[in-house]
Amino acid sequence: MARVGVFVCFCGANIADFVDVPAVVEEVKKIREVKYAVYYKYMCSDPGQQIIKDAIAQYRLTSVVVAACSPRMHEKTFRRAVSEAGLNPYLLEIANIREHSSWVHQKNKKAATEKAGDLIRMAVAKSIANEQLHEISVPVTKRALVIGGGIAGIQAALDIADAHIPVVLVERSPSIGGRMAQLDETFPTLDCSQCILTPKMVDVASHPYIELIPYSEVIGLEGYVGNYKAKIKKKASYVNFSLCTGCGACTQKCPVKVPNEFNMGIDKRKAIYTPFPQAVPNKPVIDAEHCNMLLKGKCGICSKVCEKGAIDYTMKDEVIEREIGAVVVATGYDLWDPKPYEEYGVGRFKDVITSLEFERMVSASGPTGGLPIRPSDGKVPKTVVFIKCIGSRDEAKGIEYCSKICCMYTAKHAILLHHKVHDSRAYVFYMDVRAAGKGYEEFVKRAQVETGTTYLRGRVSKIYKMGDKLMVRGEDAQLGQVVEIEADMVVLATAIIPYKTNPALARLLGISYDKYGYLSEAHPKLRPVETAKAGIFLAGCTQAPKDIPDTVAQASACAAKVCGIFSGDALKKDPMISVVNPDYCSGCQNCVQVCPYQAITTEEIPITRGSKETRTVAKINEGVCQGCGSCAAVCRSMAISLKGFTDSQIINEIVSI
Amino acid sequence: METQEKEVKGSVQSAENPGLTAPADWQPVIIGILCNWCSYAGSDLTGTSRIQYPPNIRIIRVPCSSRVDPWFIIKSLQATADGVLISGCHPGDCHYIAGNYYARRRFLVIKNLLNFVGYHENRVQFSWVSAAEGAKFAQVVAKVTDDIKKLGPLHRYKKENF
Amino acid sequence: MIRLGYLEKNTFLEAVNKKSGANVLNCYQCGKCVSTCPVSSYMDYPPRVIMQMIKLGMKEEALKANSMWFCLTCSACSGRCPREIDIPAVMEAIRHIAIEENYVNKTKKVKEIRTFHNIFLDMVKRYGRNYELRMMAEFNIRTRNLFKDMHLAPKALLKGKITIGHEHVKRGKAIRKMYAMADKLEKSQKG
Amino acid sequence: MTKLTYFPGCSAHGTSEEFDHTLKLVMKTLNVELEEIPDWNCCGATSAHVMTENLALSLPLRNLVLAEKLENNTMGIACASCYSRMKSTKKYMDEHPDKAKELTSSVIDEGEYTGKVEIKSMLQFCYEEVGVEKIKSLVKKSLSGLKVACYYGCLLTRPKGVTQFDSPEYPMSMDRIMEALGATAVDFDYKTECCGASFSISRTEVVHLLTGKILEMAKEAGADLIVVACPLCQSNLDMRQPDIEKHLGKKIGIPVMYFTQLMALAFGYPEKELKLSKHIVPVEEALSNIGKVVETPQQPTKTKKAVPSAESEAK
Ligand SMILES: Cc1cc2nc3c(=O)[nH]c(=O)nc-3n(C[C@H](O)[C@H](O)[C@H](O)COP(=O)(O)OP(=O)(O)OC[C@H]3O[C@@H](n4cnc5c(N)ncnc54)[C@H](O)[C@@H]3O)c2cc1C
Ligand SMILES: Cc1cc2nc3c(=O)[nH]c(=O)nc-3n(C[C@H](O)[C@H](O)[C@H](O)COP(=O)(O)OP(=O)(O)OC[C@H]3O[C@@H](n4cnc5c(N)ncnc54)[C@H](O)[C@@H]3O)c2cc1C
Ligand code: SF4
Ligand code: SF4
Ligand code: SF4
Ligand code: SF4
Ligand code: SF4
Ligand code: SF4
Ligand code: SF4
Ligand code: SF4
Repeated sequence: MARVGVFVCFCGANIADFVDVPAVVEEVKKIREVKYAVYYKYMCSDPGQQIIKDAIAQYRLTSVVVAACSPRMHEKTFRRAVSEAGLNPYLLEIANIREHSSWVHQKNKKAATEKAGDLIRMAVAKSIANEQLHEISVPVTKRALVIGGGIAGIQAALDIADAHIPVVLVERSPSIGGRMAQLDETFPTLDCSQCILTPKMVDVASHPYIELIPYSEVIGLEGYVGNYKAKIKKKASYVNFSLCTGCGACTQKCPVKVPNEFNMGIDKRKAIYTPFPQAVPNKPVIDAEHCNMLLKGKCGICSKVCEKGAIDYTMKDEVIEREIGAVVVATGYDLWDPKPYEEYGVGRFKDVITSLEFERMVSASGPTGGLPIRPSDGKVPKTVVFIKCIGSRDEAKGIEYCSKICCMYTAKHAILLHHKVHDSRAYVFYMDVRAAGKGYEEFVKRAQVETGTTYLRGRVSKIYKMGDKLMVRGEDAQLGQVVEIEADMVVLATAIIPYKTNPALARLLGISYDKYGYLSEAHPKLRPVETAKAGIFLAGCTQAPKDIPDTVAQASACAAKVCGIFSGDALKKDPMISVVNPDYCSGCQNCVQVCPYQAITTEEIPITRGSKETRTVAKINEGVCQGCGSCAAVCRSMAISLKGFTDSQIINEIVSI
Repeated sequence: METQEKEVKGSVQSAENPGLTAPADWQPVIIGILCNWCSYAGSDLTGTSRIQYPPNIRIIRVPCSSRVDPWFIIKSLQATADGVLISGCHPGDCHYIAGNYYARRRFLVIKNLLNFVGYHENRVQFSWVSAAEGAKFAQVVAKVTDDIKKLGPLHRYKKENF
Repeated sequence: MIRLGYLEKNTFLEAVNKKSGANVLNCYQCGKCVSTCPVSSYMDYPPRVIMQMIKLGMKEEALKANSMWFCLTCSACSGRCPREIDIPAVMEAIRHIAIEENYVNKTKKVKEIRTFHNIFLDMVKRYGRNYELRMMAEFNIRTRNLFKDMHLAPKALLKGKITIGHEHVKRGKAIRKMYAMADKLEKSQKG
Repeated sequence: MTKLTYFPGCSAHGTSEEFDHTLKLVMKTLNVELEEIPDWNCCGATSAHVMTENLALSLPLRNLVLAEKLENNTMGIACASCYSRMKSTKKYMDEHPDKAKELTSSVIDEGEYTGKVEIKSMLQFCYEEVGVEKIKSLVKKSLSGLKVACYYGCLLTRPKGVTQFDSPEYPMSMDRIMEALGATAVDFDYKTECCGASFSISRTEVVHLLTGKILEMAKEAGADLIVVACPLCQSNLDMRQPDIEKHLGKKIGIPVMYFTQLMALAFGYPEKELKLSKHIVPVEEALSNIGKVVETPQQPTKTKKAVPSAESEAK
């Protein structure tokens, strides 16, 4: 038989003025299981807590009810007190007679008193069904996996590794660096992208706590927070990296030329190539789709010229596994293909290019030596029209959202054009100038004032050719007139989109993604770097378009979260989670479907003890369950109980009124 | 609830069951099942803001509105309650991602069930109250209490069981 | 200056949306339609501005404009509108509302456009088909500009571009009945 | 022999007799029999939809109903304007069967509408049903040496949701057919700009402006002649050209032919069958280019020489 102690608080006058506390205590004493009931002026004070502790010992209480303020206020305090007296802290219940009674029924002491009595009765009834619970401790593997080696992945990896936690960095392409490696100078400060990025890339390669696995992809992830196992496919590079010195003899001699994706196809690379001079690792790979040897079995030149014998045409893809405790996804972004803008002659007019192509041209290390050049005739353009929101904010041809960074990089491009071609003239067609960031509006102003770039409000409707000029027609909505600009070159600020591979990656990681393919955060404001799955975090443009400062901030936030998980040897978890009683489970899997955290899987158990035949039952992973109780509510077999909020606890409360 | 001998001055007629009446000073019992993160916190705020509301509601805390098993509602009506209020986070704000959507969907089914057994659908109500909506919580309680008062005492099908 | 204030219900917007099947509120004033439209320079207000007027409930101003009479229904603008607004349908809607509610623009140019359309429809009513030379002549008579385009006629006639006689629909009665019935239907729909 | 329901439109027997005639020649070679809709009426193009709703739908609908009485599944339409009216009416009726019922029962007295007949423009028919390969195989006299600018106008490909044919911005079907005949189709950015056809009579100044620009651009593109697939386009570009020249104060002199005229020529019909005398701007000179060698415009070599290559840098 339960032995309950009830401790009713005055809260000075806060409760006592509006609830007849002594009367309540007398009333409560009538409950069969209540072996002791008392009131005190300030229950949370040290003497108040002492009263509880003493009573537990004296009356051999099996559970405790404190009738005071909201559990959100002092539940922790009283749990501590109870456990100091040797009672399991989860045998405590709180009756909220302040926020829910004395403060809200101040004009009706009788009703408030009666209600307080009911609330205590309910808490007593619940406490009788309380069970001893123990904090769950989940062991963790202190190693993080970072997927994607753009600036987001690089920053997250370095921050985590600097905390002396091992990191596995998996990058799909032959080198880390991502899009930032393709950029020239960067807004809003115009520092050179390569100059600030390259040292970080080198740090990654040389960091004792980072294992860099380039040219690879994650193909599987099992487990839960603290205890994941990742499968990683290393694509065959046909170059033995441990032998290769990166001398580059092979890339020079290879006869096969392929459009160079790093330079947006402006120039060519070889079939064996390092994507760019500062690549990390600085070792070549063979592009199997274009190598003559691999395609037709003829050539083998690279192997002949390689003094180290590093070339291995027989190399195969390889799958490796790593045990890890947390994941940072940083797979970045792709650029929207502007082909649907037929009215701009995309694809037909060589001198209508995209912003990233322009970026590569003005980049000092780029294919044109840092000068913008008309692809059609190699001439340096004098009049350049920049058109913003290409594919962005265009439901008809592209996507609805704003790509966030193109206003800024277009201002940058106008400035860079001016720097590279002094007598040039830039026009920018815009609908809005979105420059919300530190120093951003000032930067746009610099483009408008210092470089004399003309901003025209309107969307361009057509580009056509007159001789070797491009005629750009649009409305200047401020003038209310149609204008036509005779341009040498047109630069389209194409939308940022997630990689097409993102949804497949999300499914394999068990996280969600939005209708565009961006990976979804757990809460847009308060949990922006977490996913709904514990232990998986998001950094950079894989979550939404953003610039470098935001990307880096998010990456560092991910690192802090990862370090938080790894701060102890085990993860401590609230024990108020759900458990399945397999005896009752019918295997309907209703629970599996409603669990927002995918905490429920199924397992096969013998039909009866020792039997060979099996049946399917639900199984809740205590490392993953967050204790929402959705599953308990849908289980028709009543096989699931949510500890701390079991059916019998709640029903007890209901029927005790 | 205390059962006291009351002097019968007038009477309240049940809207569902016109044959049934109750004493004029009859007070309904309402059970409120609130999610911990939004509505319970909101009801706390009502308290800290000292906003007054009718004293008929008895609050039960659950982690999420999705924890609310339809059985709890039926049990409440069978036992003592004349009405039930379930309140959770606003759509999109659920602490557990989407629990309140499940709850909402389940709630629609319960309404149909209530109609089927002949209870007025206002006996069981659902609301969204955030942690910041102390005043709204008071309004919701006042409205629910008012609605239930209009409906009169609940005719319990299985009263003999209790 | 235009004074704006509390607008309880923008019935004009609602009527245009309903008639056109478009949602004018979608327009974000990018102006792509304006520079696309081959005749925007002839319009009192180009399409973008018409959209804004509808949004603001400026019924009279919009209905009295010549814009919708100049719209050629070429669909170039709607093919490019980033918010997928069927602009010619909006133009058609306000044209019909202007006719119904007697707001039609009174300038000579619009009158001539309407005269042409009326002649065209009359011609079809009479013969079931249209006939350019006759249409041209009639237009010139009705607009009191007898010699407009007449310099083209001899050459065109000579080259056989235009013929003197023309064909009729055999069951002309059927066509005339159609006109009457369509007209009746139009009226019943309004009433 | 394939059969095709044919809607010639009001111009076929007037301004565009040469279109009608050569179309029939071409169809003969392609082994297609044209079956004209009996007692068809004007589709109301350019005017009906401007003024009235129900009439605008009823005029084309009567033709659709009559067309269903023939056994063919497809109807070919010569004029772009008629094509647009008929096809958009069909789309509307297919989406609003109630309206179709209302009109066929109360306004038009020709029977039910079921929507079973497909509508294609004659250009679309040649491109989609016949195909470029077949056309190529039938060429007897190559048109090589002839540079043409294909002008589609607005209504053959727009709005996309109605026509479901080719690109609304830069269509290539006619260009491909011309190439199959051996001609060179030049890049022409004004392919789908509106010529203002519906203002041909009432607002001639608009037509002068719009058409003038189209003619200039075709000239600019280096074309010997403009090819069209619509009688309204043809008469606007051809008949009004002298006026436009006066208006612009310069000579353009670019002839305007139907694609069917050129197909007929390439299929081996003698020039007199093309009814060239009907053209206001003479075509003979342009046609005399057939057989001459065309210099293809120099493809400017890539940026190579101008810039240091990335390879040298990669070292
Ligand atoms: C033209 C242009 C100019 C810009 N200029 C500026 C500027 O001046 N200033 C500024 O602040 N920002 C600028 N930006 C924005 C900047 O590029 C981004 O903010 C930044 O690069 C985002 O970094 P990221 O790491 O999120 O993505 P990314 O750089 O795209 O890196 C993602 C990495 O993940 C890899 N990856 C993708 N999928 C997988 C997978 N499934 N498995 C393994 N690896 C994968 C990719 O190969 C890539 O290396 C510009 C952008 C553009 C387009
Ligand atoms: C009208 C308005 C509406 C908004 N709406 C939204 C919205 O809908 N969504 C959204 O995402 N954001 C919104 N925001 C922005 C949002 O308020 C901020 O992003 C957010 O509050 C910033 O939080 P913070 O902690 O940086 O700053 P603060 O909230 O300002 O907190 C700073 C704290 O530091 C204390 N403090 C200051 N100096 C000292 C000192 N020297 N020593 C000790 N303490 C100090 C201050 O007292 C204060 O408590 C809105 C802002 C405004 C003005
Ligand atoms: S326990 Fe709560 S109610 Fe009691 S004195 Fe402390 S704060 Fe006040
Ligand atoms: S030649 Fe050999 S060592 Fe040199 S870069 Fe190529 S593979 Fe490496
Ligand atoms: S074997 Fe392949 S990669 Fe090597 S040189 Fe030949 S083509 Fe190039
Ligand atoms: S950031 Fe600027 S350019 Fe880019 S989509 Fe948004 S508004 Fe358009
Ligand atoms: S809902 Fe209940 S019965 Fe069904 S699988 Fe889950 S635990 Fe088993
Ligand atoms: S309590 Fe919630 S999180 Fe835990 S298993 Fe059940 S549904 Fe999933
Ligand atoms: S193109 Fe569309 S969105 Fe832009 S101004 Fe015109 S109607 Fe509005
Ligand atoms: S449909 Fe009308 S408004 Fe649109 S571009 Fe053509 S003429 Fe202009």
